[in-house]
Amino acid sequence: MKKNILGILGLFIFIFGFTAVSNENFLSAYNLQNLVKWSSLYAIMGIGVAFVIITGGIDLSIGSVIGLVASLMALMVRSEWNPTVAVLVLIALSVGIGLVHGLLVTKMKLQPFVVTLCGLLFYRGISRWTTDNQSMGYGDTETLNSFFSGKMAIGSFGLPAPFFFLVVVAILAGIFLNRTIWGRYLLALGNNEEGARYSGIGTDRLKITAYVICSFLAGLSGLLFAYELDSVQPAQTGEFYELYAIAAAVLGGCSLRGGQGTILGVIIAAAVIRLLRNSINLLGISTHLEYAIIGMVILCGVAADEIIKRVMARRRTAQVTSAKK
Amino acid sequence: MKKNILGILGLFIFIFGFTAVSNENFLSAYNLQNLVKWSSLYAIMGIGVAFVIITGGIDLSIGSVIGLVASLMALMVRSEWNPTVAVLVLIALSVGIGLVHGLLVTKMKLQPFVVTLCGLLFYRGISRWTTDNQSMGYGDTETLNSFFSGKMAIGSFGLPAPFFFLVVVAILAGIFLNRTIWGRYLLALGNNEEGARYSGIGTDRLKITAYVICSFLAGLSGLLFAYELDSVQPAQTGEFYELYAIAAAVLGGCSLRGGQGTILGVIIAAAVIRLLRNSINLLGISTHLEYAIIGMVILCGVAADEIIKRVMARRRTAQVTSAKK
Amino acid sequence: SPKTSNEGSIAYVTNGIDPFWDLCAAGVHQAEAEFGVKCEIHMPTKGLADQKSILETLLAKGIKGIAVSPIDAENQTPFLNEAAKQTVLITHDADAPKSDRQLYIGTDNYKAGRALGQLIKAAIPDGGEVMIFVGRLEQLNARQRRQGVIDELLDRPHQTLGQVKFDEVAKVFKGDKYTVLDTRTDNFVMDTAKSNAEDAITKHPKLACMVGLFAYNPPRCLEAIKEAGKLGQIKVCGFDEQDDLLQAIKDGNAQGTISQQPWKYGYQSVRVLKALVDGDTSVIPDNRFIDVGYKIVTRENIDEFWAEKRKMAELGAQ
Amino acid sequence: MGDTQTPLLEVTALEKQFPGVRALHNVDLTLNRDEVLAVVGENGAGKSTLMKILAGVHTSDAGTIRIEGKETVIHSVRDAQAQGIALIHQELNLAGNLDIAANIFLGNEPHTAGFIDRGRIHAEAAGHLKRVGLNFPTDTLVADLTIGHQQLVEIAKALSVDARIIIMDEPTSSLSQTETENLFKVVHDLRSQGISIIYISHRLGEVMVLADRVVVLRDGENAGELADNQISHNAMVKLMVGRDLSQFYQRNATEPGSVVIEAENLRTPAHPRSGLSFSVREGEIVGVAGLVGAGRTELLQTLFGVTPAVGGTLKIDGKVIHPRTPLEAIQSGIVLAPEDRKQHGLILEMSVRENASLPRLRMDQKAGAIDFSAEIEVAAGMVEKMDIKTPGLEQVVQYLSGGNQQKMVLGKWLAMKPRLLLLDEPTRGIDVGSKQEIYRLMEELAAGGVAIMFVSSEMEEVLGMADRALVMHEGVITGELNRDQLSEEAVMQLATGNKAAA
Ligand SMILES: Nc1ncnc2c1ncn2[C@@H]1O[C@H](COP(=O)(O)OP(=O)(O)OP(=O)(O)O)[C@@H](O)[C@H]1O
Ligand SMILES: Nc1ncnc2c1ncn2[C@@H]1O[C@H](COP(=O)(O)OP(=O)(O)OP(=O)(O)O)[C@@H](O)[C@H]1O
Ligand SMILES: [Mg+2]
Ligand SMILES: [Mg+2]
Repeated sequence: MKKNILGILGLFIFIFGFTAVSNENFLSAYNLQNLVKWSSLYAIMGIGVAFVIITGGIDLSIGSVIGLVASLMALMVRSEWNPTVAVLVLIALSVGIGLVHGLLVTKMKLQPFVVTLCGLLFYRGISRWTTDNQSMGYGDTETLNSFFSGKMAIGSFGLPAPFFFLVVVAILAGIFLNRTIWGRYLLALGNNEEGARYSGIGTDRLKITAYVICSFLAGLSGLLFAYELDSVQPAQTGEFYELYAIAAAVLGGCSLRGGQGTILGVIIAAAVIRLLRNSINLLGISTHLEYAIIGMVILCGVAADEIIKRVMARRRTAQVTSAKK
Repeated sequence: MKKNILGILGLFIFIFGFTAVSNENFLSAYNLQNLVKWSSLYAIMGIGVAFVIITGGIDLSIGSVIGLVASLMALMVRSEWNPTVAVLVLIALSVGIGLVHGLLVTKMKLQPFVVTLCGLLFYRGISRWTTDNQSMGYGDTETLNSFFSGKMAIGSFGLPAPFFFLVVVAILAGIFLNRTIWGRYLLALGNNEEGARYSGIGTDRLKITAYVICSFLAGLSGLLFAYELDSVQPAQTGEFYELYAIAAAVLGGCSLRGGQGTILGVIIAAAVIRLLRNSINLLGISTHLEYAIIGMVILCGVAADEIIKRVMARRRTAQVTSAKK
Repeated sequence: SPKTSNEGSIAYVTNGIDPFWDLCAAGVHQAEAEFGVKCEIHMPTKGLADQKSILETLLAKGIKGIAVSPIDAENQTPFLNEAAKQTVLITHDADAPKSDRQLYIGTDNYKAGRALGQLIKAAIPDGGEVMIFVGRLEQLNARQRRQGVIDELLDRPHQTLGQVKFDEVAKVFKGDKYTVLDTRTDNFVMDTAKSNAEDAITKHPKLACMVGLFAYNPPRCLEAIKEAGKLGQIKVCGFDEQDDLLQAIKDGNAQGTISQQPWKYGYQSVRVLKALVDGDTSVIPDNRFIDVGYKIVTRENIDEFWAEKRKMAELGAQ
Repeated sequence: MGDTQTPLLEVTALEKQFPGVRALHNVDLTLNRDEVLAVVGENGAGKSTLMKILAGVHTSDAGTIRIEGKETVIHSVRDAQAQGIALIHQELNLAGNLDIAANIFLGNEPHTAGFIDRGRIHAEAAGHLKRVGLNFPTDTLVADLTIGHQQLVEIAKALSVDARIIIMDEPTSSLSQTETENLFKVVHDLRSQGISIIYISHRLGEVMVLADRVVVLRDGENAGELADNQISHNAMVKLMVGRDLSQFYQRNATEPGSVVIEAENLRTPAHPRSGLSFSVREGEIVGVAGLVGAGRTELLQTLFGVTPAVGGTLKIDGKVIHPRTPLEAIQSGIVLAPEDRKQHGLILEMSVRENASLPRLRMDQKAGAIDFSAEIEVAAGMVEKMDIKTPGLEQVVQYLSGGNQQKMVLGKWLAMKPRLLLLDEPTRGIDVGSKQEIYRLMEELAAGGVAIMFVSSEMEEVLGMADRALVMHEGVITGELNRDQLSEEAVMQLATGNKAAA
């Protein structure tokens, strides 16, 4: 398992080193704080979708769920809901969305791609409709603001709130996936669903859990993004994020065929994607080239990973053979 | 196979009837011409991605390929290339893109989702960069204009050029898929790649062909869209189209697990998606709700299809029982 | 038919979905009440293809008048001419001067850009480094605004709208006092908008002023500055009228903004369409251009402006 | 413990219906304490379905299940586990991405509050592995094991559950003699510990050795029962197929013709250091014997171009070839009926017609167009010649019984008129009737001048069908036995790497 991380870690170190050498300001506290903040936000989404990907599914609705949660939060703030209640209601909504996805996938046997593609369209539509597509802010909810987007000073370095969320989410996710029976069941069912079922594992329930985790983390990200940006554009907030989340998960070692994934890998991959952007901006590369570079680097990363795996497999074969002699 | 089409055909007839009754102008020649035109454009993309989906793959880069081809065409027109040469070069480029996707998927064994996601980012970046992200037109290339977006009058009804392209593409695709050995091989490998390989089928070459067909049709769509809209926005043209194309393919009976698909189904599904939009606009429903409605209808369509399939399976069971008595 | 139907006899078509357009919608509603017409509002989701098919549908429906903000005016001209044959057609926000549209309701974005340039000069009278942030540079209004800002800061001569020459993107422009560093685009992705601002602060420690050309850009700049602890140190100037920006102007954290008073687009469009549909051509001025102008909003007039915006926002939400 | 008179398990009037198939009708079954009960029947007789119902994978449509006289409903695998029923499935159901220990305890991990007790899992797994005779570290990934080894892991998994009824659905289908004998020991052990076993196998020889009683199913219904002293090969066959099957192996070797295939120092990627040399002649049937993991499958796959050779030469009819893909191999006249027929042999979701014609399409095409009439002719001819039981040419292959599926795998190659036919475990999981037909076909083909190489883990089959046998051990051909040298002892000696005996 550990091998999966090597490629992406190498990529991270390479870009990090390259940018640090090329631009003196890269290592400034302010820049690193921002890098940590955005990486954390992306990583939380990535971890969510990683669970779904491990079951062999996919979730394209993440960005729209983020937009919906951010939009509704703004509406609620405006209607002077109690902030805590609003947050709880929205978290419950996210969980509900995941539940619906899970039920449609397991009980109705619809394809995850289709279910969540419809979700992508539907939640976006609902965001626009309920808010009349007005951008809104979160003006006066100061406690929530510092909870979701505050900073904790450690020397001159201010650790951003999303980072703490990430730490909690990552630890829980890591424990869940690697130390508990449910995590193991998830890995097993992602590899061989029938086999898992024959072993007495409630595969449907676990799959639903994966979708719930994913939507829950998308909803949480929605709140974090909302308070980070302090504003929501119902038609735009979160658009396209699912692709970044999936890219992070896959680059971080999840196979879309299911059954494989590490939390640490996803986090590093999310950091790589954000780092790339930061680097492009700091190096003053044309803003128009940004997408082209990100696409190219991800592809190279994945290809390098594949090549490393193959070389290792060949070496393993050679070892087995020589061991037998 | 025929059963797969029933659900979507029913949906089409229902929305068509409903809109025709609700709005008197729906059946006007002008409106139907436009409906035919847009449906044809979507269907051509859908047919392309259907080939890839049949192999069990996916292509997320369609929209970006459309944007790239449309952008480069505009650049070439501006630099006064010979229009025919420009078209041929761009078609060759599309084929080349498909070839690269296919090679990466088969020889490098990278996941189609990842390869084409990187393509999505990369080609979009290249479009923006080469054009400096400026909107451009296709001013003086009159022959190409009438070739790609002219109309042929049949009584008061003007059949739009994309429709003729669709007819040719659909007939060729239908023959290829259902009448030639390669179509059969494609279906076989989509169902069981290893099994197909053991039967002496050159699976890699066929898969590459599928990606080539898909990118080729995306490139063709790029030209059709370009001349239909007479303008290109490098950062925007074609954005999101891959999702509509995939939705059309899936709604039209392709399974993302591979091995299944009908050309006719894809065409009808593309028409349903366009029809929905037309209907929403004609009925004057809030544009903010548009996405929500499309998402909901696709989901219902897919769910209804699944239910029909189940009922049929159950009926089959019942028949066997009574036959045995 | 569905409850949400807003079927009307005239239509107001935007170039996309943006809060800006919802403020325009406020003007539409205002005029609807005043002139007793019903106006459909259509916002194409994804670009030109969407806009075209919406226009086609409206024509199919036999709509009596359309006000449209063309996405690519120059190349859409033939199609707009087709439309003008079938209905009363006017343009708003962006013009298609070579088309047969009856008239254009809008502002001169180049001039507005120059006004923004003057705001910047007022913000950093001693000169310094300026950086521009925008959603997309392919939109004509974005390019015009940007050019206006650059020309003003470099004290270049005035250009005429419609013949503006645009400078390339990845280039630094150095004037006597002011340096325009770079223009970063974010494709309407909010986190990119913010991180672009952050990265600019990181990269250019001597940055003196951040300029946001689209509504959501200035607030993102403000947040980045605030988190960098440089509030007041780096000035902010912008376009449009998002609440966060208005608040910052009020608090003295931003210099000011250029508002196009979007509701005026909506209001004027409906007023003119209604008249034209009724056969009253007296609303057409000789130069076929109704300039709704722009408003320079600074600390002086912020309260009055904000009050009006609030009123309009409420109306737009109906 | 309790009343010894009431049977441990009693199933009455069980019914089960699948879409389009009535799998079980009015089936009764009793299992006593300390008993090894064999259940036999042709492919598709309903054996696995019955067992899956007992294990909670399927639910029955009607009928009752009593355990120790108490009526019990089994709705889920968990229910079955709670009743102490463990099933070793016919198909492998392991998670390849997990290690051996994780697989053995999958669904039954010792845990506290959900946290897996890893130490215990690995410690206990090692014990279970030892019992089934598998010498791998418990943290070996299951994906790295051969099918045979995976099957041993499945067996270990069933042992790990504290069960009183263990059902084994064709546990030996991928096992060779040694592993099978090891399993027999395990079964005897279990019975002596008071655990009852239901044992399903198409290898009737095993049934005779192991079973205390035999229940026979036919077409989803009870066809009869044989008590300990009645069990014989013929009696079982008669109940299964409803008639006598005489003369099981009918190899009448004729003088072989010219050399068809000749390998010299051929090196497979799995065992790149050992060169394999052998030849097969026209009309010859050569068996390849060896233990699980000896490299036999690899050898056939290399000949067929699936895993291209890494060295050595291969000649067909004297001409040197280097097959790099199955297509190239087929074009040189080499065809393979693979070991894993569901994964490699057939396109399960396609019809009989489409499967039958798949390799031949290329030959009957007209400018790429499928010749539909030729296709139907080929398929119909094959169904008739191979006597494949199917309701029609459009039947989806998935719904055919295992034996008929295997006949399809063979059949689709016969139309290609191969020079060399490679068969990997040709009768794995196939009932006696179908087995006999497959032997008859091999015989016919050999008589027609085809060279045949077949891999088999079933000793009887090798002894009965081979004109000559190659025996492999850890990737090396340890010896070659002519028909008059062929004996169980000779094969076993070579298969365990003991060259001296040859
Ligand atoms: N899930 C299923 N769906 C539909 N039909 C099924 C299913 N499982 C089994 N069948 C059918 O039920 C019948 C009994 O199958 P079963 O697997 O029980 O036979 P079996 O006796 O175990 O045969 P074999 O010896 O080949 O393993 C067959 O006709 C089979 O095709
Ligand atoms: N996927 C794999 N990964 C690692 N090693 C493998 C793999 N497949 C096979 N091997 C090794 O290759 C060798 C040959 O395996 P092969 O399947 O060819 O044996 P076999 O004699 O055909 O056995 P069986 O009777 O199980 O078919 C074995 O030592 C096995 O451990
Ligand atoms: Mg069975
Ligand atoms: Mg084998």
